[in-house]
Amino acid sequence: MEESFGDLKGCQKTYQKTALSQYFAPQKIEEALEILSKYGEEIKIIAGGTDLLVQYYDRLYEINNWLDLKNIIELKKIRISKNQMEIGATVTHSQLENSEDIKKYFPILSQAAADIGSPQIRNRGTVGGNIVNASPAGDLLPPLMAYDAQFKLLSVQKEELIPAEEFFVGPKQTIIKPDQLLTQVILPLPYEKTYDSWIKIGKRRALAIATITLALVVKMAEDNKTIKEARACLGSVAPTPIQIKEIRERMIGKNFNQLDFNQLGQMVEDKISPIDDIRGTREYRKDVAKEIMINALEEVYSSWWRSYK
Amino acid sequence: MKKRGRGIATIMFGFGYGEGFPDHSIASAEVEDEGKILIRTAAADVGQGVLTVITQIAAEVLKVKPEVIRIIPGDTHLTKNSGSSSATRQTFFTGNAVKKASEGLLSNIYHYASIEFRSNYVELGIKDGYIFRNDNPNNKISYWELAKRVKEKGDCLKAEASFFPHTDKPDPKTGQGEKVYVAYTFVTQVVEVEVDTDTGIVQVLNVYTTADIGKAVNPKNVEGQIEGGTVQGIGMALMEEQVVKEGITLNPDLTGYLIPTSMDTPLFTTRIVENEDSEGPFGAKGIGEPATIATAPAIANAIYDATGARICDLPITPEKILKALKEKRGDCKE
Amino acid sequence: MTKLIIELTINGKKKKVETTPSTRLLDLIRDDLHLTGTKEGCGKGECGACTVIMNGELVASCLVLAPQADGAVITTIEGVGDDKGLDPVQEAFIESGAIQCGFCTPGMILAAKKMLEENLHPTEEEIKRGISGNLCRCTGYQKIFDAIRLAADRLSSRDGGRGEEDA
Amino acid sequence: MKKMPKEYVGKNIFKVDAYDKVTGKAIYADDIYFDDMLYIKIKRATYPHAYLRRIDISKAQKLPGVVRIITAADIPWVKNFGLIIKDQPVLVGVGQKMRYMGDALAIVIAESKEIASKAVKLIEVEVEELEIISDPLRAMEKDAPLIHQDGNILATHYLEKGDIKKGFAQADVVVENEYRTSFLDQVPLQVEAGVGVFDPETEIIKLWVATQWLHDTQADIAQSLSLPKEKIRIIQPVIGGAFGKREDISVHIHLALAAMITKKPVKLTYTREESMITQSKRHAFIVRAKTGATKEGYLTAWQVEVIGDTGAYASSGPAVVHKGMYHCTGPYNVDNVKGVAYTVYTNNTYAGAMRGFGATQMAFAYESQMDILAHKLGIDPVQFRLQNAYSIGSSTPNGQVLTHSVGVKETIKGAVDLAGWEEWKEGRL
Repeated sequence: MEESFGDLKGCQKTYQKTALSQYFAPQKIEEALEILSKYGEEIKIIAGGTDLLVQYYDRLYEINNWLDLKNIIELKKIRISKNQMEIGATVTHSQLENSEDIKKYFPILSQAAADIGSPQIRNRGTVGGNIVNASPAGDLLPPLMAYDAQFKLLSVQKEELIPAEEFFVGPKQTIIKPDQLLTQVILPLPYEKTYDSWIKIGKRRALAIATITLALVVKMAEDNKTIKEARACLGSVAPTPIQIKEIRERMIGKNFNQLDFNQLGQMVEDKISPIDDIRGTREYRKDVAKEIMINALEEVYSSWWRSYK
Repeated sequence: MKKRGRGIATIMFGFGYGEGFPDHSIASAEVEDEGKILIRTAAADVGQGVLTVITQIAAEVLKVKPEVIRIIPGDTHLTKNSGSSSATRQTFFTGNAVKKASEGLLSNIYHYASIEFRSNYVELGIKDGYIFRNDNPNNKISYWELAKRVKEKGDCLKAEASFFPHTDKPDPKTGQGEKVYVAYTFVTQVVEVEVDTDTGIVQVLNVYTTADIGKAVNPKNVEGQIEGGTVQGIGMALMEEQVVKEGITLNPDLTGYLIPTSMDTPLFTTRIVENEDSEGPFGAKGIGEPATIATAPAIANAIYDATGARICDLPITPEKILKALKEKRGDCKE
Repeated sequence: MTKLIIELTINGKKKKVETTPSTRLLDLIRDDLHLTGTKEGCGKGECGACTVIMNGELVASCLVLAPQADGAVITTIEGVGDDKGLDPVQEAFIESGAIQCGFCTPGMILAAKKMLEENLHPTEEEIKRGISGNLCRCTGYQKIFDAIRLAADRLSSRDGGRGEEDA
Repeated sequence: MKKMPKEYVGKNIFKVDAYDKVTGKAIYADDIYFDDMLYIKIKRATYPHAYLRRIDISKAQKLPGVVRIITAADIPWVKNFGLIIKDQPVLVGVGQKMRYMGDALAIVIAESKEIASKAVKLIEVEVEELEIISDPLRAMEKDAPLIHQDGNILATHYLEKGDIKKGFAQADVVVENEYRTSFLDQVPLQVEAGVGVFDPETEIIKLWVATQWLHDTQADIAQSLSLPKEKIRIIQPVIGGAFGKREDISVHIHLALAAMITKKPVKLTYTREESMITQSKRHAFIVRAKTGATKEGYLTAWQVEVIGDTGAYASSGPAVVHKGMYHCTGPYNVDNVKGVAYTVYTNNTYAGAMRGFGATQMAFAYESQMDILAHKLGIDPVQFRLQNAYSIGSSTPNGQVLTHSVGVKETIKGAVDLAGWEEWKEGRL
């Protein structure tokens, strides 16, 4: 076999065609899209590697072609543009955890990022990776869904904006096509009167894959009395992260004192159909879903009450 | 709701292989060149610190600084059997073998030094690797100089010893025997937990330990054994389980098999009880295994104290606690 | 298999290494550079034994592809301390009895060092969180916390308590 | 008795190996490299309980970079190994049984880890599946298929002291419960690894590989390979934790064979997954305990039945399970004790030594029993333990009379004192 030596910073043209595997590390999104359009399913995209290298442990050689996003600076940015927050796909969990803007506008996204794995994992793992990996237990997914995130998918042909709720179709399955690249997560900037709560239940206090997670975001109307929007999203209770739509219907237009937290908790318990697995039984997840929903409501209520006073 | 509770557990552990097994350790000590004393042992230091323990014992007996002691790594062709680094036996067995070998070497040193100094043994003093007559401490000779002179006489400064305590094989019909284990270590732990009754999650807050280990050769390392053993016990009590279904392990990695992290560690308060009347070296017994034994039952008892839920199968997962609370079950019966 | 040449700065030295796309940074460090202080305990980023500092960040080298480290600046345990002596964190680990089998120690020391570079006055909780990606099966962590506290005290008194501004 | 102060014993001397460990200089088995070293991977069982009917290595052998693949057919002279009973095959041959997922079928030796790993996947295996016995209670049933020919109950041990009937007759309160513990992995941070070199001049096989007991491991390798002991030299590298897991043979014999046959330096390092599936576990115990006490809170009788799931091979299983039983009363005076302990084969990963060696599982049972009894009797759990605890002259379940060094009461008083037990109790009232 002929050996070929590549310049990682460049693109495919520096490689010889006889090589069995290719490693691309382009600097521009457009170049990445070109490579994707050419290789489609025959290439693996790598960002932080914290999922991919685990999945391919002891068999990395099975991957022939790599597209490394590390040189695309554009994808590493967090910025506010007009009324929305744009988070680049390769923004790391550490960046999310520490970003002042994220902490200010999307506190539970920051908290969820802080709850992921360990410092080593947070430093490498990315928001985009968490999304496209589409684990039912992906920690960032319920908060993103609760904040009404949209995902920007690019291909050579077109640009699409997909709401988080339409993106996930099954465990580790999404609607993203092999020639598409997730480039950005777009979140509408919230109103001032937004209250939220994040709860993660794991089997130990660090390095834990979630047994169950809950993100609750409640937005009040101008009067700060009437609930204008409420989204309760859960992870690890279904094949994909889910929103309990009935909660939204039940809460919108109400005041807090018109709500029965216990009943809302029961509603969450009734609407989910988790499975038994190594991290928890179905019964446990249902029981705990109810309890953490009540706890989340209490937390949201008390932060609302503090601001209301 | 978060509820706190405390539980106690007291354990015993008969250490050494015992039961009539020919359990023994062999070690040797010799004065070697370049200012070192060489200890040969095959005892495996798996992290517990046996090499440090025997360094301290040899240094104590031979009256030299610990830096003087050199231990060769275990090698089947350079060392003799020192038994297993298991059964909590190395401090007791190899510690004794090294102590006896060091004593043998020391007596050789006395023997040849008394020839050099033309004295009786009682007139000799020893300090930091030097031998001198008490009436004239300035006239001294080092172990290494002495070794040279001994070598010229065709002998060497070396001693080998073994420790081979007797135990009895228990009667196969009744398990009865006069001396089944060489000795017993005792440990008591009081554990304080906080149980979240909404989620069943248990956090171990405080662990208070007292251990009767005869004598701590190295107190800080004994504490380290206790803390490490306790955290393994926390794992056993609350999260560790290799799940095998139909012969297949469902969680064969550290993502699925959880051991405690730094975040799962409690605060430790430890007191070592020393009575020094064991047959171990300087009165020492073993702590390796006993360090882990009391923790799981103490946690189970603490969870009961906190919540009234009695769980009789390990690990005590959040599921089991919630289920027991839901069924208001205070005993083992499912 | 395609071969690539990558360049990295490891423990202050520039190195050019031939590697392949499916080589992990961990393999490159151990098998090619023979810096065997970096250990593999699980290969899945769960144990921290393979921890190195890459471009100023703590990473699990088992979850980084070698070509991803092209151009990177990396510190392994062999780059901690210098000819003059041990790093204060290493000294504190020895003095506090934080060493047992030693297999987690290189990664643990790098995690501790990195944490103290960012925060010279960590709380107990911050210490625990700072090393939460590094499993230790022997010590029960307590002596490691003690070591980090000791190193923090020494480092902060050494630079007159200005540590945090300096970091 | 006044003790002379000591110079070094009782002092916090720094660990003698600490410097090497904080600097990364300590050399563990996997840190050893030789030029032209070959890498080994093991093809493992494909079913937990099955006859191997065919093994085809032809595709694997053709892979460039594969140096040699060893199957049982190549080494008919090799004998089984094992800590107490030699029941573990080095390689399962055609017509023989695989008894758990860790059984080795072939040793693949290649120029790189990657090639070895690819080659393992190219080995084709056909098996005749048998009933999988994963539950020791099923294994003990009369109609259960036999995992080893002499029966699924590998060992039965008994304990009898005093008169158990009389003891229960004297009791005012009796509690009876079943306790269960699960399989645990020791999880030493370092996985199994080793390097082997064959010296053609001396015909000695040198192995750098961790073991908790050098000479015992040497003996087992030598008997398995039918070699004199001195032909096996083990040099202990630094060991990355053990906790019982390094008592058993792991990489050792495979390494020795590969070194002998290829005459090249060879390295074998497990993955964590391989380590967990292949190497010993803490036994899962079922303990049925029945304990009697008088209303004044004195223990009168203690009866146990212990079932230890030892998995596919004996390892130190029989010793673990009965040692557990021998500790069934904890450090408490009980005149009447009766017990039976069964060590049972299943198709699970074999169980062996882990910190506490059966006594750990048993303590969960006896200290739970003590707590349950204390609450039933309305006695403070500390007081209940103190009044039953051993002192000089006490006799263990084995009938061993303790003549010295019995500090159990001091430990109870000490822990309670450290914890402020009384204040805590008052604070709660």
